Amino acid sequence: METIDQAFVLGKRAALNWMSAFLPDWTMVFVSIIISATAIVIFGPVTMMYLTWFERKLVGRIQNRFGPNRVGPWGLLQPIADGIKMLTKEDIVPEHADKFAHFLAPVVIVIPALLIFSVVPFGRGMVAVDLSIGILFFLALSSTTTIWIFVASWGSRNKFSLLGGMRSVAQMISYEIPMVLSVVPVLLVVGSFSTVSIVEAQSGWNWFIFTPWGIAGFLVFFLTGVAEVNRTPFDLPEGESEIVAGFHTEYSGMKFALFYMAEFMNAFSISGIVATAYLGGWQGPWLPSWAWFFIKTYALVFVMMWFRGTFPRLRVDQLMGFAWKVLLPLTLANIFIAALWLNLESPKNNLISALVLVAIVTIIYWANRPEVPKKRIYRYAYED
Amino acid sequence: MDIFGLIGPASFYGFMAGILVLAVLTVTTRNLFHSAIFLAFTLIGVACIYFFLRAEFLGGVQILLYVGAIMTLVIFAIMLTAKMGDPSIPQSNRQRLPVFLALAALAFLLVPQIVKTSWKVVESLKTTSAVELGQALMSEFVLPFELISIVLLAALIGAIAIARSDQ
Amino acid sequence: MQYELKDAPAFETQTLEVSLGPQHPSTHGVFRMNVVLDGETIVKLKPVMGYLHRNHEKLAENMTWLGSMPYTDRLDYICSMTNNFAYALAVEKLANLEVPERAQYIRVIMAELTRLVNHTLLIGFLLNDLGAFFTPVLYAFREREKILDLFEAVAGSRMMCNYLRFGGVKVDLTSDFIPRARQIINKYPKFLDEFEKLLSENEILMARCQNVGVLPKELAINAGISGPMLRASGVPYDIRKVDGYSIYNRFKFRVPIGEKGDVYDRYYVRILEMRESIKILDQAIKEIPDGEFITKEGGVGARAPRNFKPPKGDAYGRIEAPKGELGFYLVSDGTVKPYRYHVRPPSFINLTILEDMCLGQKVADAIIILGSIDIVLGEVDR
Amino acid sequence: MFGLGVLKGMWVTFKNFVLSYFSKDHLVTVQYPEEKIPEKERFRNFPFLIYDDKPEDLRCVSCDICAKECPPKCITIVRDSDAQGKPLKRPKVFDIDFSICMNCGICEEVCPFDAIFMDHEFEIAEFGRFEDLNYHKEDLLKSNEYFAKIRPQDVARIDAKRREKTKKTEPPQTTPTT
Repeated sequence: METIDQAFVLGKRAALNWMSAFLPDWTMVFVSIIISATAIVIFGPVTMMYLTWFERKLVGRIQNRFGPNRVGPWGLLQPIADGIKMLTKEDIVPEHADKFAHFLAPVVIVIPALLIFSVVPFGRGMVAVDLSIGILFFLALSSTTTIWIFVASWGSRNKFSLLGGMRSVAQMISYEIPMVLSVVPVLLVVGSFSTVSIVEAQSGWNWFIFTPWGIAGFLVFFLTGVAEVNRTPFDLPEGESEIVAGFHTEYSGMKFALFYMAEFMNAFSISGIVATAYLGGWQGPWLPSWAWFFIKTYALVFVMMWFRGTFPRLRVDQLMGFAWKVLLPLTLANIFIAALWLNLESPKNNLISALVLVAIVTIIYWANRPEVPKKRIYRYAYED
Repeated sequence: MDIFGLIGPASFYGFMAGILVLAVLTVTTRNLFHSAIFLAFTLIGVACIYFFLRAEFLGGVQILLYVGAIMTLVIFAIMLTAKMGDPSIPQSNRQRLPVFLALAALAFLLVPQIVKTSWKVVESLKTTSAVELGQALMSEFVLPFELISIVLLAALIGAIAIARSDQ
Repeated sequence: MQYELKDAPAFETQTLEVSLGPQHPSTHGVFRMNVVLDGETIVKLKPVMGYLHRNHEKLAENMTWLGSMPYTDRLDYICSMTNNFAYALAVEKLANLEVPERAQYIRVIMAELTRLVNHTLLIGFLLNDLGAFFTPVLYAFREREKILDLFEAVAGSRMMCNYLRFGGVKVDLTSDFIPRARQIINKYPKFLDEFEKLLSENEILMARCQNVGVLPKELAINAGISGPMLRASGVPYDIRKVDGYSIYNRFKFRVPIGEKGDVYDRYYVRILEMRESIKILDQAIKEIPDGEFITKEGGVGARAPRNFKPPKGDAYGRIEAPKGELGFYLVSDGTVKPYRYHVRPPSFINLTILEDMCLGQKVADAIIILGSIDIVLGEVDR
Repeated sequence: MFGLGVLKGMWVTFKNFVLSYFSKDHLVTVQYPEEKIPEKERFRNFPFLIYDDKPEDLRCVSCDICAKECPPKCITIVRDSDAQGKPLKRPKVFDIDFSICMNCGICEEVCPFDAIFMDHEFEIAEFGRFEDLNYHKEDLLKSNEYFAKIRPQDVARIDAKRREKTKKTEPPQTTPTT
């Protein structure tokens, strides 16, 4: 059990031991870093490739079709075929585009997406860097994506791209605030930014989602996460029915693939971080720790894709309104609820904070009443 | 083998040089938009220096605020600028000479000081944790902290007031 | 419905001109809207039509009366049966043809099945315009396929049916048509329930559609709007009830009426209309008699189109097509070819009101307003 | 209750997702080259010419009615003649341009000799747009047995009609080679 749990850690150690036989001692630190980095650099794109396959299969099944099933068994080689197609495609740069910006954006946008993986705890002892500011690092890196999306949209010199870019900036800035605030309760309770300590604080079945503030925080964090990676129902920056493809209208071939890769890797890492912060990360009985992490993360990824197969998208003003009028007050109140929960004794704190939460949700709902859509009843002419 | 002693400073100076180059590019590029991109890279480079010096919290905040938020505002401001890509706009103006003289004077004052100072190198870097920062803000520096909050609140209200004024 | 740029002396902003289309994912074909935007708000909108003009009317004037029947399929290619119906009705008026009882029933069944096809598909595409990633469309396609299979079994083609003839229909129903149709109709309400559960009560859809693209009653009447769009604005006008053409006055059905005339009303009125269509189909399938499927004269017209010469005169035949009032105005000079052939396409006339509905709304709204009008470019441009 | 509609929608898609593994109604894709939907008898695609016994004995007498009635005018017929220049009742050229044909089936309807019918064949993609899709007489010929195979109901009706006709006028007029 222990060996399965620590399979990857032990594997790395074994590789290091083997290499230390013929490499000088001082290189071992670098070898260790390189092994971790290589693992992430390989893991990221492979995850992305199979997430595209997974999404297409899943949405296909939701829509009563098969999804990709021609290349390889169950279409498993489809991502590779797509990759070959993307690589061999002509790279088109619009004549009046800002060539420097047009080239830079897709290249740089992948970097933060890859770097985020370095603080995700994939299992017990399976984190590339245990940064003391883990969660902050993640928030900071995901916030940089905005600029590159905007650079891409401005560099393309296309009106649809520009509209998409403006939407994206407005949306990401708005959703960053509730996103940051929604993790604050976790930090408050754990007393550390480190992703590893957050997971360790949720040992046993003490996952944060089982507390009143945890439910609210989880929902807000997940929804803002979905908004941060521009997925349905918050996919306005690339809303294909309105502004063609938004900021990547003018991208083709490998550059487009890089955007796609960044989006999917972000979707995965956000799910991973949400699982870490609220669902207990790799904590869980019976199964090895990394299996638990992947189960939780893929469950959240599944929900994201399920959203995509179900929902229409919101309009710009409704999207902003949702962030500022619903999520922001809720997260602010949630910090207070978490503090209340922390400072009261154990049995009674759950009840009291739950009551406060319900009261606050009711108040927010009541305050937003005019914007809540209502069902209608229809009349008929010519009664039969 | 004292390779660590070498790699550390080497990469540090490499970073520094890179930041300087990007900073120079920021002020010399004719295209305002490109200059904003270089500024973003410069700020990221500064954050890397923070990480290098174990000020991780500061580094994270630097990226979150400067790169994530302020750069976006800068880019928005650039969007409102007319003719931003026009290369015929001169990058320098008539006051070159006075500025150069003033800078020379400043350098004349600063360089001896820089040379005179004995730069104490602390071998073991002290990591400032976020907890300590928070405690400092809530005890020792509580007054400036609260003052800043009030200023920000005022700015927020002011922004809303300006945005609503045309209704 | 005027939208003015507000004077904001502190900032100087420019409007943005965007050409939505002719290559755009949600203009439902080659349609183009030249939009002037202030931020994301529409200040001006100019529809540009004619990319799919195929000379339909002039072609028909150089062809036998029967020869344009397959071309009417291609007007509104989603509902070819009703196009056939309107044209056949106009010619029958012109030539004073009686249609046998069984043929009338077949026509009504086909027209109402077409209405189901059209509304199902429209709602699917409307939701696609709203950003639901193809799921509603594919559910709609799943059900539509079953009806198209029926059409194929009876008329020989799924979409370009070319099934009606002057004085009847081309061939009789297949023997298994009635049971199969009954099966589909019995299952249809269940599908509609599922469809509604999927999206009608969805808060996102309601927030997106309610109070968007409001078409006031008076404007709708003045602009000559017809069909579900007019009824969504609150005008109880249905040609099936007003004219009672064919045998529609024998059936019991209601006409759903909207209140506000926004996108949500247009969406919901169509769902309710489908439920009424199912009622008509139920009755028609129960009552369909045996007998001739085409008149003797009409048969001559079909077997030898060059002998079919309606007497001099003119006639206007109109029906309640799924998209609105579809009319054919025909003038005959007593020869084998029509002297004048004019189509009143519902999509085209409903589209003229687009700008009035879109001003002051967001880009995303313009797309769903266009979607809710229900246009088919084959009919708009002809 | 706000939010319930969203959850209901998600339930519907989830149900469809799960049912797609168990129920044929919820997995409607037909895997085209391997599977095909059953052919319907009345399905019409492009026309073909019918012969009774030998490919030379066309039913077509080259009366030109179909060419005249064809709405997009995709049929070209040239009448054959014997050595003396006397016109024969069979076509020398019978071309149908499939790139123009719109599958309306009017030729089949108007033909007084039951010589042209709509085929079920639809996999006729070609590389050339004009010459490859312009089908000549030889390409269009198909036997009555083939017709009987694809449209069993119609063939019974038409054969009966033709038998009656031949009984009435004892020399078989539609076979000009005799």
